[in-house]
Amino acid sequence: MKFFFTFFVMFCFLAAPAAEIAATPAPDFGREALFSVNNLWVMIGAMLVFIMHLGFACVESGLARAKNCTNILFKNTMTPAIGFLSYAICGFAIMYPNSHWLIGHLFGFAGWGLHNPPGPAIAYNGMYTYWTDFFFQGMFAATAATIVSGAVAERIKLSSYLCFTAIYVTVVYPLVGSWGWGGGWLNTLHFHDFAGSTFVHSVGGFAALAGILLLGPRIGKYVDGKAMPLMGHNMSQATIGVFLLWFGWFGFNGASALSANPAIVSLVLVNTMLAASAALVSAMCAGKLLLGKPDLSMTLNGCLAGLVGITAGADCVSVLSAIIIGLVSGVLVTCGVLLFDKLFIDDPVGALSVHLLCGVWGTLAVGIFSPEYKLLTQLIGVAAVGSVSFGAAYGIFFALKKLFGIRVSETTELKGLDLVEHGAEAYPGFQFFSNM
Amino acid sequence: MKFFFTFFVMFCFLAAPAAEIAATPAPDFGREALFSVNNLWVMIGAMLVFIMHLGFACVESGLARAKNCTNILFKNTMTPAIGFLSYAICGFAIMYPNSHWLIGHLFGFAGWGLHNPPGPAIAYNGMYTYWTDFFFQGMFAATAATIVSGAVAERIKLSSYLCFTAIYVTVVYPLVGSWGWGGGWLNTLHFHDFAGSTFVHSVGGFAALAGILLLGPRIGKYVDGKAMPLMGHNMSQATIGVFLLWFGWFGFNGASALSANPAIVSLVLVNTMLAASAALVSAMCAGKLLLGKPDLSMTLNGCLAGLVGITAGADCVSVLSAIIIGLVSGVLVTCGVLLFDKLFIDDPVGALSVHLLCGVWGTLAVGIFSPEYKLLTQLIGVAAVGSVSFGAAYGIFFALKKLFGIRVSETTELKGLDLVEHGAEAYPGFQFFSNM
Amino acid sequence: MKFFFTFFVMFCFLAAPAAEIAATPAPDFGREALFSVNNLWVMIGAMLVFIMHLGFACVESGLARAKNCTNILFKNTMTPAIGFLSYAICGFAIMYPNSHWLIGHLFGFAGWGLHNPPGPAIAYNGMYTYWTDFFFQGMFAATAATIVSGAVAERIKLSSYLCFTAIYVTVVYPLVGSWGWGGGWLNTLHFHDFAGSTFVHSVGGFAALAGILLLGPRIGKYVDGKAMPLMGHNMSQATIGVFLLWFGWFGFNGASALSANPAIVSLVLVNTMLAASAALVSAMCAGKLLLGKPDLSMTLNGCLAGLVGITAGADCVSVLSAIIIGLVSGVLVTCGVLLFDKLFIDDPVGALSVHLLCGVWGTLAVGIFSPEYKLLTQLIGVAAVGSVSFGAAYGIFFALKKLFGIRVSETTELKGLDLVEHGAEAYPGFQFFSNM
Amino acid sequence: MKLVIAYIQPERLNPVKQALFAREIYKISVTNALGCGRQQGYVKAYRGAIQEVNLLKKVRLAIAVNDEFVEQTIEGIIEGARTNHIGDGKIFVLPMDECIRIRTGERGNEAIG
Amino acid sequence: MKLVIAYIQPERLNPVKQALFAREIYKISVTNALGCGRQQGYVKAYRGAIQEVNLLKKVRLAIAVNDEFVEQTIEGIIEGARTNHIGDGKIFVLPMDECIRIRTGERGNEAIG
Amino acid sequence: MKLVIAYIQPERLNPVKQALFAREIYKISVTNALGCGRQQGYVKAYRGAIQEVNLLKKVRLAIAVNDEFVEQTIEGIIEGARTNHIGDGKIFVLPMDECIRIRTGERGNEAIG
Ligand SMILES: Nc1ncnc2c1ncn2[C@@H]1O[C@H](COP(=O)(O)OP(=O)(O)O)[C@@H](O)[C@H]1O
Ligand SMILES: Nc1ncnc2c1ncn2[C@@H]1O[C@H](COP(=O)(O)OP(=O)(O)O)[C@@H](O)[C@H]1O
Ligand SMILES: Nc1ncnc2c1ncn2[C@@H]1O[C@H](COP(=O)(O)OP(=O)(O)O)[C@@H](O)[C@H]1O
Repeated sequence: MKFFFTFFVMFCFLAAPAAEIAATPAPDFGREALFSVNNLWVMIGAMLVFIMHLGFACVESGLARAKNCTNILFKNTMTPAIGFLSYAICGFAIMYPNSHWLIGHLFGFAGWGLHNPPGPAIAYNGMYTYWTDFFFQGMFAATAATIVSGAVAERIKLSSYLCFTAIYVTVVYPLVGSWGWGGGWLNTLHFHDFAGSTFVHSVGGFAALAGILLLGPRIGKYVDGKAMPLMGHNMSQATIGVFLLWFGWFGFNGASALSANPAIVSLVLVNTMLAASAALVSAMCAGKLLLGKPDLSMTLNGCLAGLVGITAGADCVSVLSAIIIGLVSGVLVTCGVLLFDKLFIDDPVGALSVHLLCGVWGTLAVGIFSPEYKLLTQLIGVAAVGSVSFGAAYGIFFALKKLFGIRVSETTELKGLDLVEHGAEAYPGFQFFSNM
Repeated sequence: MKFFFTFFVMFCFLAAPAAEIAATPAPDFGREALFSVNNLWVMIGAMLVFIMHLGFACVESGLARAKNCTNILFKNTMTPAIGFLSYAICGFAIMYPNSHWLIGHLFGFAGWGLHNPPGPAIAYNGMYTYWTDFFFQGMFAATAATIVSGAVAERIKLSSYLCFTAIYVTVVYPLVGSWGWGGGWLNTLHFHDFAGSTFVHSVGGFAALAGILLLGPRIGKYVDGKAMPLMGHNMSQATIGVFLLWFGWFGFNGASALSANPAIVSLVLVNTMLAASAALVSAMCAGKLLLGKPDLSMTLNGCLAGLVGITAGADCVSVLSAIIIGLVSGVLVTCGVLLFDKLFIDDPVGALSVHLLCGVWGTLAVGIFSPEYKLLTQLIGVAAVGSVSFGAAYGIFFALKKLFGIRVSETTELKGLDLVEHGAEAYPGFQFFSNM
Repeated sequence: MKFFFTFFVMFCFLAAPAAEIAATPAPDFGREALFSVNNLWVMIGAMLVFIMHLGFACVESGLARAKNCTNILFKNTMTPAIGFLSYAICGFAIMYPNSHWLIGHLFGFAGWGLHNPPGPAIAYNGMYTYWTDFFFQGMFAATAATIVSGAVAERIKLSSYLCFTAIYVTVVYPLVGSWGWGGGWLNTLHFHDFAGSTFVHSVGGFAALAGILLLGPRIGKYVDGKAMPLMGHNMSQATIGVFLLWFGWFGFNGASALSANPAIVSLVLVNTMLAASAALVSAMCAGKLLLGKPDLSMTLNGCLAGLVGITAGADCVSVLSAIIIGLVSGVLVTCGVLLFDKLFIDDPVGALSVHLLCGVWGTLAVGIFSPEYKLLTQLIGVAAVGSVSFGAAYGIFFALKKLFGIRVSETTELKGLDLVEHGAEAYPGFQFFSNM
Repeated sequence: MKLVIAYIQPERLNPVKQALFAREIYKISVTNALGCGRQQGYVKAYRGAIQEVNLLKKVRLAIAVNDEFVEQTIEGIIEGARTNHIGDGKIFVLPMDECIRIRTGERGNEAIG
Repeated sequence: MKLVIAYIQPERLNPVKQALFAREIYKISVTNALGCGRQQGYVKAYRGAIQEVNLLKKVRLAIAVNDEFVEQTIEGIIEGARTNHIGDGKIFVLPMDECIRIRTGERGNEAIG
Repeated sequence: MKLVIAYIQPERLNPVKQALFAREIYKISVTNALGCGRQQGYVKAYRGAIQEVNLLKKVRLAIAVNDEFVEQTIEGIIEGARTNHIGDGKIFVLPMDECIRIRTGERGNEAIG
């Protein structure tokens, strides 16, 4: 995404023509048009990222039981709202401190709130406006929290989840992100994470892991040490969700080029689509081999896995590498789901396998498939981001647990969070066996 | 949206270069590119507005009972079709009469049908083509009718609704709209409604109010003078709908700049997103305080309320004002729903609270938060538009009631409109208690 | 879509300025911006085509019974993945052989895999990059297969369907497409199919017909020679699907202009929207007249029919012609559904009536409504494409039938494909009468 | 002890409940059902194919009562469910040998209430 | 008077209805049910976790008849429901003390039909 | 022969099944039901309107057994379903005249198992 130094390069590059413009009153339509089209694509990209929140809402609620559906929808509706607001208050300023580093290149802060710099909009960085920058980055911010939402579903208290989200998006996500995208020490090391396999997906995945460990498995998930199928109530919804995520990912990855540069963006899109397709095929095959029958929800996870996997390197690997990254992701996610189940780590939607495992894999893959980047640097990045985000998430969840408790009562869990936390079912009137 | 005078300003501005172009045969790529990108954004904006129709379909059907679901989907599918066609026949010509005013600056008509003016496309107004103009405005047209659809759901006759929609979109919406966006008297007064808090949402909301008053509440809504919960059958669907509306609103507001101007459009988008987010938070809190539990459907209404609220001033208020507008909208909509219920005004989806209350609030907010516009002018606009659209809608519904009846029979309402009006259920085979 | 000769014309046109650029080091922002905006629109168009796959998934699963829902979702998720991958391997090279024709202008092949030509991206054709080209064409490729998916639903074996799709998209679709869009003999004849009424929809429709004929009707569809209503389980889902298809069609048709040319694209969009709207109205009326009650699923089919109908001529007919084409399509599809039912051709979703009938109608309509094109040429194209694609599809299905069988066992069909082929229901816990 | 079973129109469930409550009968079990009787069905139409549907939505009540409450129960159901239209439904009274409250293990007449 | 209750395979509902109609038994109430019996269940697989499901979908019929119609009813059900596969289902005949038509208040043998 | 009918809490279905299987009672039919009893309902809230809901989700079991198995069946149900909270449910035992296995036409005591 945004590299600190590109910023300066561009700025210098633009300084000259800007002077020229001042000299001559004739409007430079070409420059303006280029600015408009770059800005437009980043804005549209942000909208596509926005629709991913609906994707998450559908996948997570579809893979949960009907009795908890309203609760999940509620969480997923509030997540982008809280994320965007808290990012406006200070997240954006922590993630992109510009020159305001406070502690080494580890922590910076550019000041509270949003402040559009004076002067012509094009002067901001020549590619898009300050508002577009915030709009795009703000949409990204909440996705990390949404990833947690699915993993802790069906047993976390609504209030605890909302608190966690607010804190995590306000502080942890931007802090860690600033190391790379904000021009911090990982960026100096030449660590590459194009659109966020690490800075978004792993950051979310590690928090999910912390949450799951502190919450424990859902009632009924393990009977005599054996994992039981607690079936998602609506496969149509889950499929709609995955397609919307896939669709939104074109913006997530494509607009992370931060311009409409035809050569880069189009390659990114092709790589994104190929990785997702390859992962679908490999997840289908892995599912068929390992489970006997092609499982829809696992195959859908495969698609997301491929998307997460290609996110770090979509701009710098070849199409063949993209296919390989996708194929590996599809297998990885299938094995991941089976493995986590065996480890008594109860993740209703497969968030760990998708976002954590494949986030790490995708980041490392950059070091493997792109000659420009080193595997070791990528490893350092993954380790540093992972330990800090896991630690912070664990700390936050732990504190919330001690202070208010994070898990609903047993009766609530059995009756369903919808009735107890919201007083209303998701599908009133429909008859279903609620013992499932 | 489109101001009559901007049109002329632009035209003059473009006249000179146009002459130049004629003189020199070298194509001006910069001008062409700028034209293309502006035009592109308005076209994409129209597509986003289109998807709002799906949003409305999902929200309205999700918040209705299963037995009326097919009927609502049917209405919402026909609405954009009828709206777009009737707008092509004469609505567009009434709304944008250009210089063809017939009665003062109150009513004008530019002629039947669509007529692409001869000459190069860029000459139309330098920003987008005639067809793009119509495409965008036509998409807007039907949204006003769709608002009515939800409010009168579960008891209106299909045929009456379709008649009403055709008449309202063909005549009333464009007539009222011409006063502001078409260069009429409200525009002269310097009344500001950027993307339609008044011209779209209030116009729809007032019609909804007229419809509800003439129809009366649904059977079972009031028992011994107490409002009963007639629960919407599908919260997932309602949530999908709200997210799609939110998504589409980026086009609704963003493309109402009528160009891809980076500075304006990006600010509009940030304001839109902030207002929606703030309204979600305040509606959640208001719901929790007033109702005891956070109600999903009310919180979703909050989101829409914030979007309606910011629509009038998204281009001219600060981000902080946008947040305040959103916060107020969220509280307003919650109180509105409770109030209308108390007043025996049965609005199954909260359309009045969302579109009418917050439409009015958003329009007035422009006068409060933007130094450029006067509160008094805004009030005049709201009052004028409100009285005419309410009066007209009441008249149309009243005439239809006298002529054919507008409400289905009691048996139909009890059995469900799906079985009686369409001969088919929305979810055949699924078991649900149909006494709800 | 892409005409071979335009390609060359453009190339020549660009050669001169390209030389100029080399001479002067000053970047031509105007040219770059125009390139970016054209490229951007084609990329966005491809994303819109992508979302059509979700539309197909929703329509087809919504119009099938609940017991087969997972299976359909599975097929529709795999279809774009398989389509895109196989198109990368060789489909793209068959469809656009450039100068590598092997057998007359009937069959060409440009080599395995994807190869971005060296040199600046703009040199590819001045409008969009090689990757954008592939991204857009690859998205198109799988839609033809998806059409088949719905028609053969509820009884085809998963493995047979996937095999068929892979073969059909890899060979048949691109071969036939190369005749027109790849610069083959139909292009030489001046046959016009703007965005694929023939090359996509008929090609899919003919394959669907072959599949249905070899599979036979679903158990229970005909009782004593009378067609029974086997009701789709979820009208909300079907409606969501149709809206998404409608939305995606703006990219399907709009981006088939292969540039963001304001004049052409905006006319295409208006025509597309008008035809769909008109078809909705005529299908509603036809349904009301022929069936007594307005049937939602038939009216939805009407919308798609109008979209298919306008696809061939959206760029070259007047708005009035677009409306007429739409009106006819809406009636045609209604009669088609009734007719195919009478002929014991069991098509659960109306794919034949929508894609085959209206695909043919739309292609012929170009010859009727556009003075530039001849009805006879259009007829030749339809006949040639139809016979080859029907023949090929029949051959493939026939071979698969002999080799592995293409239909599931009777018990599987009765119990539902979800339980038997995937071991899991789509809506676990929900109670529904499964004898339907 | 008797088990009173009734099939009624779905929309009469609330009135029946109220009529029973008025007679101090508070314990009821309810099930979703379909019924086929003298009541005319409706024509299901879907994509041009039509079919006569004669299984209509009903609600099934099961109420266990002591013998002396049987008549009141019947009265209550009739009061709440009767609309004088075909399809109002039926009441069946079955003999019951035993009734046990799971929570306490109580049996017989006390267990019912 | 008897209440005949039968649990059958869902897909046999239509044949059973037809067989009963052929015997002039037109009044039936139907409920959705799950049954656990000798019939083998199936393995439910979801995200790698598997479980043996032994509650299979069934349809429950309840038919109130006068004593002389009991045998015909049983015959009809058997004719429509028998496939000679395990899982075909069971018929239970319960004694019934009283039958009331809600609409008219008729009781006993006339009320049944 | 008796027909044992029980209304239990939905989440007790599995324990009950296990307790019955332990007593070699393998044949059960299950239906979804709503129950209204002494157990307190909950308040349904929707868009500001609230309503006391007193029809709670229950599961209905029907088990046909020979006379000598009645007590074991009751025991099994109680073992699996009892939580000592109001709402645990009820068991009703009805006399049954006849039982027929559809597949074989067997009648009476053999047909039950
Ligand atoms: N003999 C019966 N056995 C089982 N259910 C019956 C019987 N007679 C009536 N019912 C139930 O009662 C409902 C109403 O019966 P119907 O004949 O339509 O009306 P009415 O009783 O008013 O004449 C039926 O739909 C069915 O569910
Ligand atoms: N004793 C019983 N009590 C309750 N239901 C029973 C009983 N026996 C059988 N059933 C019902 O009948 C269905 C079929 O019984 P099953 O033993 O599988 O086949 P069959 O009767 O052909 O041997 C079961 O699924 C169950 O619903
Ligand atoms: N007399 C009855 N007739 C029908 N169903 C009953 C009767 N009594 C209890 N039930 C069923 O049993 C359930 C539990 O009864 P309830 O009174 O709430 O608890 P408990 O039996 O523990 O006192 C009820 O919801 C209802 O479904």
